[in-house]
Amino acid sequence: MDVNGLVQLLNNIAKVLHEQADFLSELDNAIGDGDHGHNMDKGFKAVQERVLSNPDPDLGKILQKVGMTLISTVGGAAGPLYGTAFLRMGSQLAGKQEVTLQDLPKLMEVAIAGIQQRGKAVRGEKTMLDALIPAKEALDAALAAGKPAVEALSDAVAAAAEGVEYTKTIKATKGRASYLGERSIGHQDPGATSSYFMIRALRDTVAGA
Amino acid sequence: MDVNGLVQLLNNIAKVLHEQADFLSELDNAIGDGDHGHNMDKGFKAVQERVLSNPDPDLGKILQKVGMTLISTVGGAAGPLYGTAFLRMGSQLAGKQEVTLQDLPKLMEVAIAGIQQRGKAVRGEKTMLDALIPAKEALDAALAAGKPAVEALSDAVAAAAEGVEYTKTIKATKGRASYLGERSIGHQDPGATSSYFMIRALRDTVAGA
Amino acid sequence: MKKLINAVESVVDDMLDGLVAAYPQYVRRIPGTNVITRAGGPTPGKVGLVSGGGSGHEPAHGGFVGYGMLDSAVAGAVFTSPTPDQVFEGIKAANGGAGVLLIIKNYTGDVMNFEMAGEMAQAEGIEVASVVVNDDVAVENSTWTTGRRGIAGTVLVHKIAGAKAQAGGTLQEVKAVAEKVIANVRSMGMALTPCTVPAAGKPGFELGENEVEIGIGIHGEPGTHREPLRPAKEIAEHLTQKVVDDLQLKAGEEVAVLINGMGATPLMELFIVNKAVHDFLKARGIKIYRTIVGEFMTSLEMAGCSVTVLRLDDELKELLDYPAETPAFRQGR
Amino acid sequence: MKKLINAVESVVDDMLDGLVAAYPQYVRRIPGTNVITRAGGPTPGKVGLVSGGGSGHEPAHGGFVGYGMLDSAVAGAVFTSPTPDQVFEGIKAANGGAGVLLIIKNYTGDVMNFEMAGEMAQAEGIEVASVVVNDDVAVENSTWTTGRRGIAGTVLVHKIAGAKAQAGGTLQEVKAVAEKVIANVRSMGMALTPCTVPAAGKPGFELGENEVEIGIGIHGEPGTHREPLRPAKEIAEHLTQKVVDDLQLKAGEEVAVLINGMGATPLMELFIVNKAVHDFLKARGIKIYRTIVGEFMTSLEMAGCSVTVLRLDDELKELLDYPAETPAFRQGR
Ligand SMILES: Nc1ncnc2c1ncn2[C@@H]1O[C@H](COP(=O)(O)OP(=O)(O)O)[C@@H](O)[C@H]1O
Ligand SMILES: Nc1ncnc2c1ncn2[C@@H]1O[C@H](COP(=O)(O)OP(=O)(O)O)[C@@H](O)[C@H]1O
Ligand SMILES: [Mg+2]
Ligand SMILES: [Mg+2]
Ligand SMILES: [Mg+2]
Ligand SMILES: [Mg+2]
Repeated sequence: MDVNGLVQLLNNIAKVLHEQADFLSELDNAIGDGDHGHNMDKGFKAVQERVLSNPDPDLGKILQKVGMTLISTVGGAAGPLYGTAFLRMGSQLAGKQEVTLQDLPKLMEVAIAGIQQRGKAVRGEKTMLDALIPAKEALDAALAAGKPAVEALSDAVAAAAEGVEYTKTIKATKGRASYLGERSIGHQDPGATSSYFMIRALRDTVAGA
Repeated sequence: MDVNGLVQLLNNIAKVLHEQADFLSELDNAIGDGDHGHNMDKGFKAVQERVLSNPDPDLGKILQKVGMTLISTVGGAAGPLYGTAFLRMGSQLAGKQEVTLQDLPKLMEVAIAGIQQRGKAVRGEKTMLDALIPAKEALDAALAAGKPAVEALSDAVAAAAEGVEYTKTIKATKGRASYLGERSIGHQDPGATSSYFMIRALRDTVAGA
Repeated sequence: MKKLINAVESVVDDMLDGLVAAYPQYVRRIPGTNVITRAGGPTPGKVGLVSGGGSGHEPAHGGFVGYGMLDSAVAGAVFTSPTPDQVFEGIKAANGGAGVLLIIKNYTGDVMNFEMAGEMAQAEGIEVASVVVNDDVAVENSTWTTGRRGIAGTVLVHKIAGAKAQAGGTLQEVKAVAEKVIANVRSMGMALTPCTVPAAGKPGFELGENEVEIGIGIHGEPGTHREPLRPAKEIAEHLTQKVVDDLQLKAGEEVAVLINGMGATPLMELFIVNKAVHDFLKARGIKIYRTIVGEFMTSLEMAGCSVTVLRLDDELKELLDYPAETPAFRQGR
Repeated sequence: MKKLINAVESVVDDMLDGLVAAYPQYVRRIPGTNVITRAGGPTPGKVGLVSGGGSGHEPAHGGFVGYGMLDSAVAGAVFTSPTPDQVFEGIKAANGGAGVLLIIKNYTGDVMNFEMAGEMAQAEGIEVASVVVNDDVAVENSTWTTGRRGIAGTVLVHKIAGAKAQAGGTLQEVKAVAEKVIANVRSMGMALTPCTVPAAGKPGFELGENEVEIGIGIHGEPGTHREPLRPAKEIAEHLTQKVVDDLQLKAGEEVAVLINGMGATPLMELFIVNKAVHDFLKARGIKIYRTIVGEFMTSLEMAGCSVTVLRLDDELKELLDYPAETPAFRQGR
């Protein structure tokens, strides 16, 4: 994937988050403060304007700018978390003009590590990590099994979707939803859901859909 | 009229104001702040407790205490106005143990003068004066014509009633109702109405009704 | 009626006790009365300042008792003038031997009850003077009527006359400066929602979801007219225009501005109103020397605001900046 | 939604401008940002104090910028944490060379955004420390959760840490006293009515005419439970009991009390609540050294209140009494 591919991916993410903004905010309304979808939409609109309209040839720079933009526009919890994830992926890709499927596990690893460092959450606390970590594990397994790109990514998407389902069954212990205690059970986590949409957009972009 | 008579009169006034409290407050609600009836009721209840339960042999003292009690319990505009009226009548009767119909014009004169001095209103401004002044004039005329007590007092009651009717036709230029300007026309004045009830109670007491 | 109260009958009593419990360093309550007076008062040799009125206007008036403002504040029942005997107690507690000024809001009941109290005090040898505040331009004035009502501008009279008295002014001087403020202060208010007198249990008027009431007083009574809700800027401009017109303010003049909340208006909204008032005045070349934003003369839980403008000269500026230490208004001592 | 605003999009902007227009003697706005900072700041050699959070809590936080309290306050959108770049601007404006303390309310978003800003500042050579306020006992605490929320107690952290910094404390000392306050302050709130985020246009929850919500936060979210409206005394006692239990307060200890209105509560009701809180504490032999009653950490136009109790020692008492001059809190300088 080159600069054009990355720009297309980020545009696709922006598109799906825009389409799902109301849905994500509604999810957040049930167990948080109802702003997740619109905050993410605002952030990726800013990414389109500030980063994608005139992209850097350096993939690392692009991702770093995406991170900075998300951090300075999204606000709330998701802004710093996704922002940090993109910043870390940007550092990882610094100077690169091309990225391959083989680079992806490492990119996801540093992204997840960034989110965990920032948010101090682990798997099972009803956060975006419950979509991201399973997706990364599924990807690792698929690559170890020598699956082709789209198939491997589809495994990741399926694992993320399962992770989102799993968040319905658990109590939130991080983020705003944790104030609800037991009452958070039964609702799916908005951040896990937006993570799922991003991974799905990656698969769809690679599949050329 | 002796001490017992005066006590009976004041009890009768207390009774009618209690019965008419809601009505008077409703009148006040339309063009004021809706408290006239209950404020007057509260005041005359206090008169019953503090003055009438153990009356002074001196009629002047009784009326002075009534005035003081009204002043310290009624509040608003009516408290000082009626309070002053009773204080002035008390001074007029100082040392007396008996009062006759012949004393009444002078008593009304000092009462009205007190109200005017305190409230700086004249006839025709939609206040209690629009019941009291006509009543006093009717009484003067009846006494000049040599009418007997109950008949003379009935003339005063009729004049007060006419005065109340008259307040419906004019704009308030004193008191809280004056803030309504033209919108006060069509409503009868609560203070004129309570004055009418007091004069009627006097007639009824004298008539032994 | 949804209120944090214990019982309709005890609201004034509980409120006064709660005020004194909170700020014993500034105020005390005279036992057996509804009079709030200075913790250490009266101040010998200082002119005493007494104000008050019906309750329901908190922090007015008890919240303004303290250094640089009032000496006593007398509370009546909700929206009902206190009686003369209560005001008389307030006068006695404020009397430091240099005379007492009564600051009365212009309502027939208030004027008469305070004047009677003044007469009682004079009969006991206390020198008493009084001023009547009538800043509400919503109500038309004429020599033949009761005149304009007294509303939020009263607080500026407390502040400035209080400073003059604290600084050692004589009764004549304190009265004169109070009258100067009254001559130069005008206000106008509006409501987003009505309020409910506890004893009545229902609101004084009804407003539709999209209606506001313009020209309201501070006793829950309806205003001069009703209109659809407009942007804050337009509402603020309308109120300020009325006030500025009545004051005949000209470019180059200096003013103080008081943006007063009616009881339930969040500060966010008052600041938004303030911005519009400032923009309006500045565009007309009127200089804003001081601004005060907050809830000072309220009408129970009414939502809305009033705009007050006071024309200043050097004397008023100096007194406005004089230190004050009261429960509800404090500044650099 | 009935509000004195111009447009949903401009509420924060208009509010900040209105604040600065009202109190230029204390605060200014850094152009192009949502940062309120001291009019004459930064103060060379003084530790800088920075706080902030979503808007809708006015006068928090911009109203507490000034002598003896904050140096900068950073405003986010309504109920949304400000972003790190904005907080970074606030830090730079607060930096007098002696380091900067961030006072953060405990919400995941606030904590992360402020921490990131702190890292940005450190990267530029500014010494930064931070404390996280978590006074709300309505939310249960455990090492495995996000922990308690930060609510009205934050204002006492501003006051006391601000005094320490103003008095010349080092960053370590200021941080230490802020942490002492945090360890000893607890709050709990309730609502009579919900509030409406302007962008949402409808209330965060619905309450019946006779229902109140107990254990609410300051973002319009529902509380821990709902119950019928009871006398103010009972509600106040319930809140105070929870706070006192959590603090494990014992007879003979000294406290400060903050009775905070949620935005639309008239002072009359707050004073009535205060009386009940005082009676409750006194009956338990707890000494009340200072009380503050008013609207300090609000939730838009929500009606209701919170009760905050802070356990005091000599150091905290002295700092609580230290002078302050800000738009929303002033005392003897
Ligand atoms: N500590 C954390 N670690 C990882 N993810 C978190 C954490 N806290 C919250 N989140 C994620 O953030 C989402 C909420 O984001 P958002 O609504 O934008 O923030 P806020 O709660 O500040 O309004 C949650 O659904 C959750 O997935
Ligand atoms: N200046 C005045 N002179 C004579 N009567 C007056 C004057 N002002 C008001 N009143 C009378 O007082 C009545 C209102 O009394 P009340 O409701 O008890 O007082 P308030 O208006 O203070 O609530 C009016 O109906 C009117 O008759
Ligand atoms: Mg959210
Ligand atoms: Mg009345
Ligand atoms: Mg009245
Ligand atoms: Mg949020």
